[in-house]
Amino acid sequence: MPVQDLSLKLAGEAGQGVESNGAGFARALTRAGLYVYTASDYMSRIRGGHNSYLIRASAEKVRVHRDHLHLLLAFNPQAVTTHLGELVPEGAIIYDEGMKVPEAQVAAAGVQLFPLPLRELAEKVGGSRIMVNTAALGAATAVMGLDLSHVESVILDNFGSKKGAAVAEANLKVARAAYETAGERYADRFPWKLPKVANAPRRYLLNGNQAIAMGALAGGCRFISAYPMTPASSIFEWLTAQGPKYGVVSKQMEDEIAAITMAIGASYVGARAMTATSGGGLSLMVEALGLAGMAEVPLVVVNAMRPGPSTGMPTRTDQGDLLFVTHLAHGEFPRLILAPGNVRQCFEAGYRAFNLADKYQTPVIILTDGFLASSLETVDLEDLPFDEVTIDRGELLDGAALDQLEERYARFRVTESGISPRALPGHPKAVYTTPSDEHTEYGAFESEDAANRLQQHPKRMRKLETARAEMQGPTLYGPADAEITLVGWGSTLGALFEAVEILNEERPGTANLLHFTDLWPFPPAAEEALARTRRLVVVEENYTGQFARLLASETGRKADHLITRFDGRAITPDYVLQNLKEAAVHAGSQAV
Amino acid sequence: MPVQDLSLKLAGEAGQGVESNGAGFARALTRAGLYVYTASDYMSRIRGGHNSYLIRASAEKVRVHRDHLHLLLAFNPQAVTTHLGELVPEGAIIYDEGMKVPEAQVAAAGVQLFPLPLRELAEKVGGSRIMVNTAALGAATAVMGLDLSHVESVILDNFGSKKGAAVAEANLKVARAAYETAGERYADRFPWKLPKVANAPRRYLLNGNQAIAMGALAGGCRFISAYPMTPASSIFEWLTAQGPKYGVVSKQMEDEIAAITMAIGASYVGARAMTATSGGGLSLMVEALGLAGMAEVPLVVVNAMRPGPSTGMPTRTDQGDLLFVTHLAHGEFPRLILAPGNVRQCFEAGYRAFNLADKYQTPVIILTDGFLASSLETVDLEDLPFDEVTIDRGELLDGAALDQLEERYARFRVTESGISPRALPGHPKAVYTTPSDEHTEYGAFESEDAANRLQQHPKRMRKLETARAEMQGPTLYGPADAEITLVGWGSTLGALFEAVEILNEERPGTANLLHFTDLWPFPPAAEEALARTRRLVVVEENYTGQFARLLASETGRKADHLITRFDGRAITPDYVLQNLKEAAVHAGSQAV
Amino acid sequence: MLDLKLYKSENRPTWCPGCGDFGILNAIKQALAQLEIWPHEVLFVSGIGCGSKLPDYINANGFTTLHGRALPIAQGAKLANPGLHVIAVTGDGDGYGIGGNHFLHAIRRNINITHIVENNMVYGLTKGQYSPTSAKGFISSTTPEGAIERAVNPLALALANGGTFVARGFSGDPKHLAEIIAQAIQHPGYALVDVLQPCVIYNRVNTYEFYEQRVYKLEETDHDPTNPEQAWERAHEWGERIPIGVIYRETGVPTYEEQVSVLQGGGPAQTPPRLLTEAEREALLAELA
Amino acid sequence: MLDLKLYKSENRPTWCPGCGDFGILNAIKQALAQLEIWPHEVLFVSGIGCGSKLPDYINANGFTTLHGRALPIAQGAKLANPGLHVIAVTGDGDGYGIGGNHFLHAIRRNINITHIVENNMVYGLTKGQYSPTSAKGFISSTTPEGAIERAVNPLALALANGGTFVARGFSGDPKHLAEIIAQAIQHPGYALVDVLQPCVIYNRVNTYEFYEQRVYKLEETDHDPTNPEQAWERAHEWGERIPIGVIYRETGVPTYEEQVSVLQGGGPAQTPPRLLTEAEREALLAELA
Ligand SMILES: Cc1ncc(C[n+]2csc(CCOP(=O)(O)OP(=O)(O)O)c2C)c(N)n1
Ligand SMILES: Cc1ncc(C[n+]2csc(CCOP(=O)(O)OP(=O)(O)O)c2C)c(N)n1
Ligand code: SF4
Ligand code: SF4
Ligand SMILES: [Mg+2]
Ligand SMILES: [Mg+2]
Repeated sequence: MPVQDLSLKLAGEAGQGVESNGAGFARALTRAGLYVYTASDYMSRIRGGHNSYLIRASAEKVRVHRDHLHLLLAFNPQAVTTHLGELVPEGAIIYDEGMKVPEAQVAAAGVQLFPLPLRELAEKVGGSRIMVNTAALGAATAVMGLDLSHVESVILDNFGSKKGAAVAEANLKVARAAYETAGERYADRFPWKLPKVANAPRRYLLNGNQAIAMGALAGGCRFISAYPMTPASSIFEWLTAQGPKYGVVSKQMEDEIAAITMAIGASYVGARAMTATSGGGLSLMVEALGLAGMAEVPLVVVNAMRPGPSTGMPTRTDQGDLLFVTHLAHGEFPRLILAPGNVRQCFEAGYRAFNLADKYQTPVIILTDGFLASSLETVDLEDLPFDEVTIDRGELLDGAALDQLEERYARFRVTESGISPRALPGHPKAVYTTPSDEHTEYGAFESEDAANRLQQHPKRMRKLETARAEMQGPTLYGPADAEITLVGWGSTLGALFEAVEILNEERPGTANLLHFTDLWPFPPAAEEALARTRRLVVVEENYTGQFARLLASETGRKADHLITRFDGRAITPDYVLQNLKEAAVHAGSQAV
Repeated sequence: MPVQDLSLKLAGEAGQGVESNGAGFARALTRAGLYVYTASDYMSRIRGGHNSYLIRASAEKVRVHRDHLHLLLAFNPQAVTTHLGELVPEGAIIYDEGMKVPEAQVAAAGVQLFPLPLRELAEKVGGSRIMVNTAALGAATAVMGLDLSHVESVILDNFGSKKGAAVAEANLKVARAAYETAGERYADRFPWKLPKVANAPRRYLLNGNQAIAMGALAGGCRFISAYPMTPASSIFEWLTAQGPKYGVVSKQMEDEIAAITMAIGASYVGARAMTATSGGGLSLMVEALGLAGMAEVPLVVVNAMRPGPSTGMPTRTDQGDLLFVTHLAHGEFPRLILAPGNVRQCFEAGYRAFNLADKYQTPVIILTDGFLASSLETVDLEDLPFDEVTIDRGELLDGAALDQLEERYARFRVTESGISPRALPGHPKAVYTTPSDEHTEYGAFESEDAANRLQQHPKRMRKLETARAEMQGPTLYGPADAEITLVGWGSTLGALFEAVEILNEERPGTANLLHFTDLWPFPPAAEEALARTRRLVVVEENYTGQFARLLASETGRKADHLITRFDGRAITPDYVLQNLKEAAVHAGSQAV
Repeated sequence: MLDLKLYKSENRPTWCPGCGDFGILNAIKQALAQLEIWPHEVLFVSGIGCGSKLPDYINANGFTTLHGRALPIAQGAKLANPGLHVIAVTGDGDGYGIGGNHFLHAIRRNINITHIVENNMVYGLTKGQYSPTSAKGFISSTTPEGAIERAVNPLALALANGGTFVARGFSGDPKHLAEIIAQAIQHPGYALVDVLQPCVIYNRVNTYEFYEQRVYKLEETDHDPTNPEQAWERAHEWGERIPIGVIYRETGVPTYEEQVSVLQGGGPAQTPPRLLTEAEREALLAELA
Repeated sequence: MLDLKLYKSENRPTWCPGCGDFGILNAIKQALAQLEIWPHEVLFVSGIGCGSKLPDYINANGFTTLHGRALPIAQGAKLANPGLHVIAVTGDGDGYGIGGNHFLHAIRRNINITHIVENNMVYGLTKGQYSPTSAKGFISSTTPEGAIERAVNPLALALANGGTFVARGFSGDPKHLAEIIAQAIQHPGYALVDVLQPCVIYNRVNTYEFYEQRVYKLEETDHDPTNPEQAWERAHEWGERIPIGVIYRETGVPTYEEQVSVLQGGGPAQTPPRLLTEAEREALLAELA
């Protein structure tokens, strides 16, 4: 009985390798020619605490995880009790036969138990208890009907060079032993099998943060100064690791204020510079963002959202920073906001942000979140479109242009577009100063003169209008004319896309999706797109419906219905469908 | 020829005592039974640079200054060229006869020159050139037809004790000599006279910052930690000066982050604590405001706005922080925002903020601005309503209540109002912790559990709905039914009030004013008030029309017309009238 | 001596097995019991980090605040209610990295609080980035080529900035640490206790063994903690031998609060706010007439 | 020696007549001329304050940033373009108050920038509040009972934190100051020049007379700036006699940038950004397959 997709979950204590093994397995599945999507769920602690890692795999493109599981690899008893409810009937639990499980409860749920001598295999065959994970993955491979070779190749990659051939060899043995035992005992009893895909092209497995970082690198980013903060750190750490190879200067600073201002300094003299942070870190960067706005310094800032306020839920996900980011810092200045929805859009945002920052000489903020930051997605080569990457530095005057300058260089020349041709410090013909006070075209302090202010402030603000013209989206997915239009932004793309698919499968023409990635300046195409919609259901991960409010203030269009989630978990297709059904009943869903 | 009101301006270099003499003269006029309103205009430097000080006086209540002058006291030639255009025909300039003035130009403007031997009088009679100011004020007193006694009393107050009787005596002599000379030479030629007011009650002269500080003190504020920043410093300095008398702890900290977090610490253990800042300082306080929101710590923060972005125009005024303040900090939490419009409302905001902060256990932000912060207004006793001050600590459990506690104390008990009864640390029955992470009712870390989050986050957010019911305003001034309704908030109250008066004088029923002081949660009465309006003209001091946008997102009502000002100067009645007339022509006025 | 059980929290620590923070928690409980400070008489103010979770694991008043901001909050609490014992607990990243400025100024301000720094020389909670106290050359995810900066020397900084109580403990010797913490709590003024705390996951350099082989107790030497030159010298001893104990102590320096006139009768949180009297109102109004 | 007129700005200083900032401006111009650094070869990064207006008054690249944030911006500019001379100019409030944390960490990071602190021991631009370097007892609008904290000793702090060049100048002796600034610019690494600068309006204590009676030049003594103990001692001399000159200098310490592999061929701002090569793309993709 083949299925379109199969979801399994690894679950156990932090420190048991749930995440690293899950990620390795996801890679094996990708190498097997399958598309996967993962969702990890871990606590803000280093050891102990319950972690889980979900992998959904299919021969077709997978955009998000679902709420149900077919297979659970339980590394401790808590894993069973916590996740039993997620298993579909006939789903199965793989676990060490020495572990106690509530058999009656499991049976009542129609779920099968697949006990195996995982620990024994790990110890006897592999020589180390740590390899229990490997054993479980070998067993899972067998019951899902997959070839072991892909798991083996990942084991070789992971241990082959790093920890020596001996460890790799032992793991391979354990995997095979478990694969065989599980295959014999349970393969027939597990109703779902993953297809064997022949001749699949090479595909890639990465999360949103890696994609942003890679896009940034491709777009010429060569400077990152940051301060660690979950879930943004991995952008910084990825660029740091690649740094030596590509000439990226990477600097951990004493705090977020130093991180962003150091990036401003680097950008001021001409490097493509960025920082990445989350929540409290962004709050600390507010003043500096205003400086970049006033000083017209290009700057890319990634904000990976997590549930607030304050420290909140550090390892969870949320979309609660939208209106903060739209309005942050005292006074007014142009900023651009991009909220990519999947790996491809993250990659694009990575390099687009630098082009936009240079072009408009102002901060560009990429809004991602804990879910998008850490979920692995299998993508095709075309979803990492290196060929489309451009480097556009906007109106940057190079040495030759400056050599020919005839009049005195005016750094803040008043132009119709609001963009003033920029020279980098270092050329004898363009010696200038930039004050954070209001200033003249030449950069002299002028915090007094009303007439000058009436020139410079609108000049800066006009950049926002100029930029508006190139803001993309929203993108319509699904039938042009549908009964309801789901409206979303950022990382909910996959969930809403699939929810629409399911709805239209049930009854064609039910729903479509209007998804926003470019949020500020608000894309001009929004009004027209909205005009063609009927019932508008805004879906987002915050309490107050921030996007719905932004939509109202920018277009005058109020949402007919609002579906929110703010418990730190990502919205899934199932959550949307259930909320649409329960409509007025469920707390997360308000008629507005 | 008596007039309703008379405006004069002192102008000269920074360091010439323009501001202190202006303030002293305003006090003399107040003692003479007149109402005054002042507007000062100074540069962000300590000495040098052009400063001016406008005083408008009348026997009737004065709410704002106007754009025209009757009398100019020019302390240097620049004063004449800068301000000549502001003088009405027949207006006059008092200046030292040794100073060069562009006579032809002055004559062309129909303005009179009143040269006087000010410097000679100061040096010969007073013995010091510094007393030129005193001489000028003596002269002004004479031409305006005022009694010298009030000026004399202010001189005595200012110098009597401080610098010794000798100085006071000399100043008195100079004032009288100038008074007499000017009276003889020019009194007849100056067409306007201030009325002599008999038996006026005692009135008070103060600016918005003093009023906020006094209101706070009256409301029980006993802790302020701050970091200097124009135009907020005077709140901190006033409370510091009063501190020893009233038991106020006042602490300048190393930066704004330390300032606000110290206030949070003080409030956490039970003091009524506040901080005051502006622009960049507020930007630095963002993270801590989120902490207060999450930890449910009452906190009062004054933000005195000045033009941004960034350092901007430090000594000017602006209303550009509205949407920033409404949405600041990552994540979502309840905050309350008050924007007083005059001295009385500042006083009220000062103590109301503390009651609201205690009641809702969350931050309350008072939005004022450079103009309101520093403009002196003459008020009657009833405008400093000490009798109306209450101290309401909300659901604060005192020692007796805690002694009787039967169950375990739950600091973050889930209630319908969202308000959890609060105990201060120190009682044996209420030992608890407060994490900035999401937490349980008892304050234990709980940044993982979805069910707990679905209790605590809505609990906090419900406080906003509870508070909404007691948000005041908007207040309607003028005829109930008018062709156009001006909509404003905060410090533009006086200007809009007078603009409406003038419009209705010209043609009754033309205009009324809807003024907001309570901005967030958005007052529930707004919708009804708006329903009764016809053409809506929003007037505010920023570029993007922030209040208009807030209005649209909160009520769905879009402004028909927007009048903005963002050159750092306060909106005056004249500015409003002119913009209404020029409507589509003028840059600061956009049809929306 | 109070019963240690008094301080038992119902929350189980989520620290990794073997983490040095356990020893610090125990030492703190020990010190409180020894000084007979009841749970309601003390307020712990922590930042964010592994170690900053401590208030959750002790039965006492606690406020886990923001990364780097424990000190100003602790100082505010102390000035508002000098009747409370206020103990700030921070990590090394927290206290010397992002919180460095507050550290600097708290020292010279000398408000009577205790500052315990869980110095594991790494960022634990965020999974192993280097910290301001990481040794030069320390390899981490953000310093793949090794840390370049000279490590912060917290003791020297405290001395350079006029600190009046400067001490170092080791989480592997909780009894000795408790003794130091007790002295710090009793010291009138800002008291720094820098605690060497192994992070068994992310710091493979500064391990238990590393310290056990090196630490020695100052009390067992002829070190004179009232002598600034000796203190300066000991503060710089780091290598074969690492001193623990009280490095420096200056007595007779008034605390900040002792020098503020309005705090002489207690702090503002100790009396409920009140309305102004008629006379007070009139005095205020008179200034404005 | 270049012509001093090169550095003449078209903007007239708005400092009060007599302000010590004039002397500092002159000394800086002098040092640049002497070292033959052209206006386009140097970048001044300042904070906010009276003294931080300096970049407006000199013809050179300048960036007046945020109160307290000049140092990280200067460091970022230097790492991105090590070819520029980068000079950070801050006030005492700016550099040691709100900017204290960046000061701390810039010292130990040792990036090759010069930091000139216009230390007037008061907040000038905001009209006379006390500053971190104000003497204990200093009366101001925010310390009507006198400052309570021990004043920050910037020299001692720099020494305690591993500073490699620590100096003090006096704005009343611009020639001597120029000499120190020139040495600071030439020093490879972070160089601190704390400048005693009278504020003639708000600081009635630390006046020209105050300093003129007290300062003496270290070069005219047998002070050995390479000796850390002597430096520590001189850093604490404040009273009848106040030393100016180079307090401490450590040579042979590599700068931060010298220890970063990717900076060996210059900084990222010195070459235009480029697209990745085919091989680079393939290497990245291979890691993800
Ligand atoms: C403003 C802010 N920036 C960053 C973080 C993320 N963060 C949490 S703990 C931590 C560092 C922890 O290191 P340390 O203070 O040494 O404590 P440890 O975990 O080692 O005990 C960081 C960077 C945060 N919570 N807030
Ligand atoms: C974030 C922030 N806080 C406060 C201010 C206000 N402010 C401007 S300059 C200054 C202090 C100036 O003192 P200092 O740095 O010593 O420079 P000086 O004026 O004495 O040269 C302050 C507090 C500001 N601009 N930004
Ligand atoms: S990561 Fe390190 S500091 Fe954090 S709990 Fe584990 S051992 Fe302790
Ligand atoms: S206030 Fe002081 S520091 Fe500022 S310009 Fe005047 S004298 Fe100089
Ligand atoms: Mg640490
Ligand atoms: Mg200063």
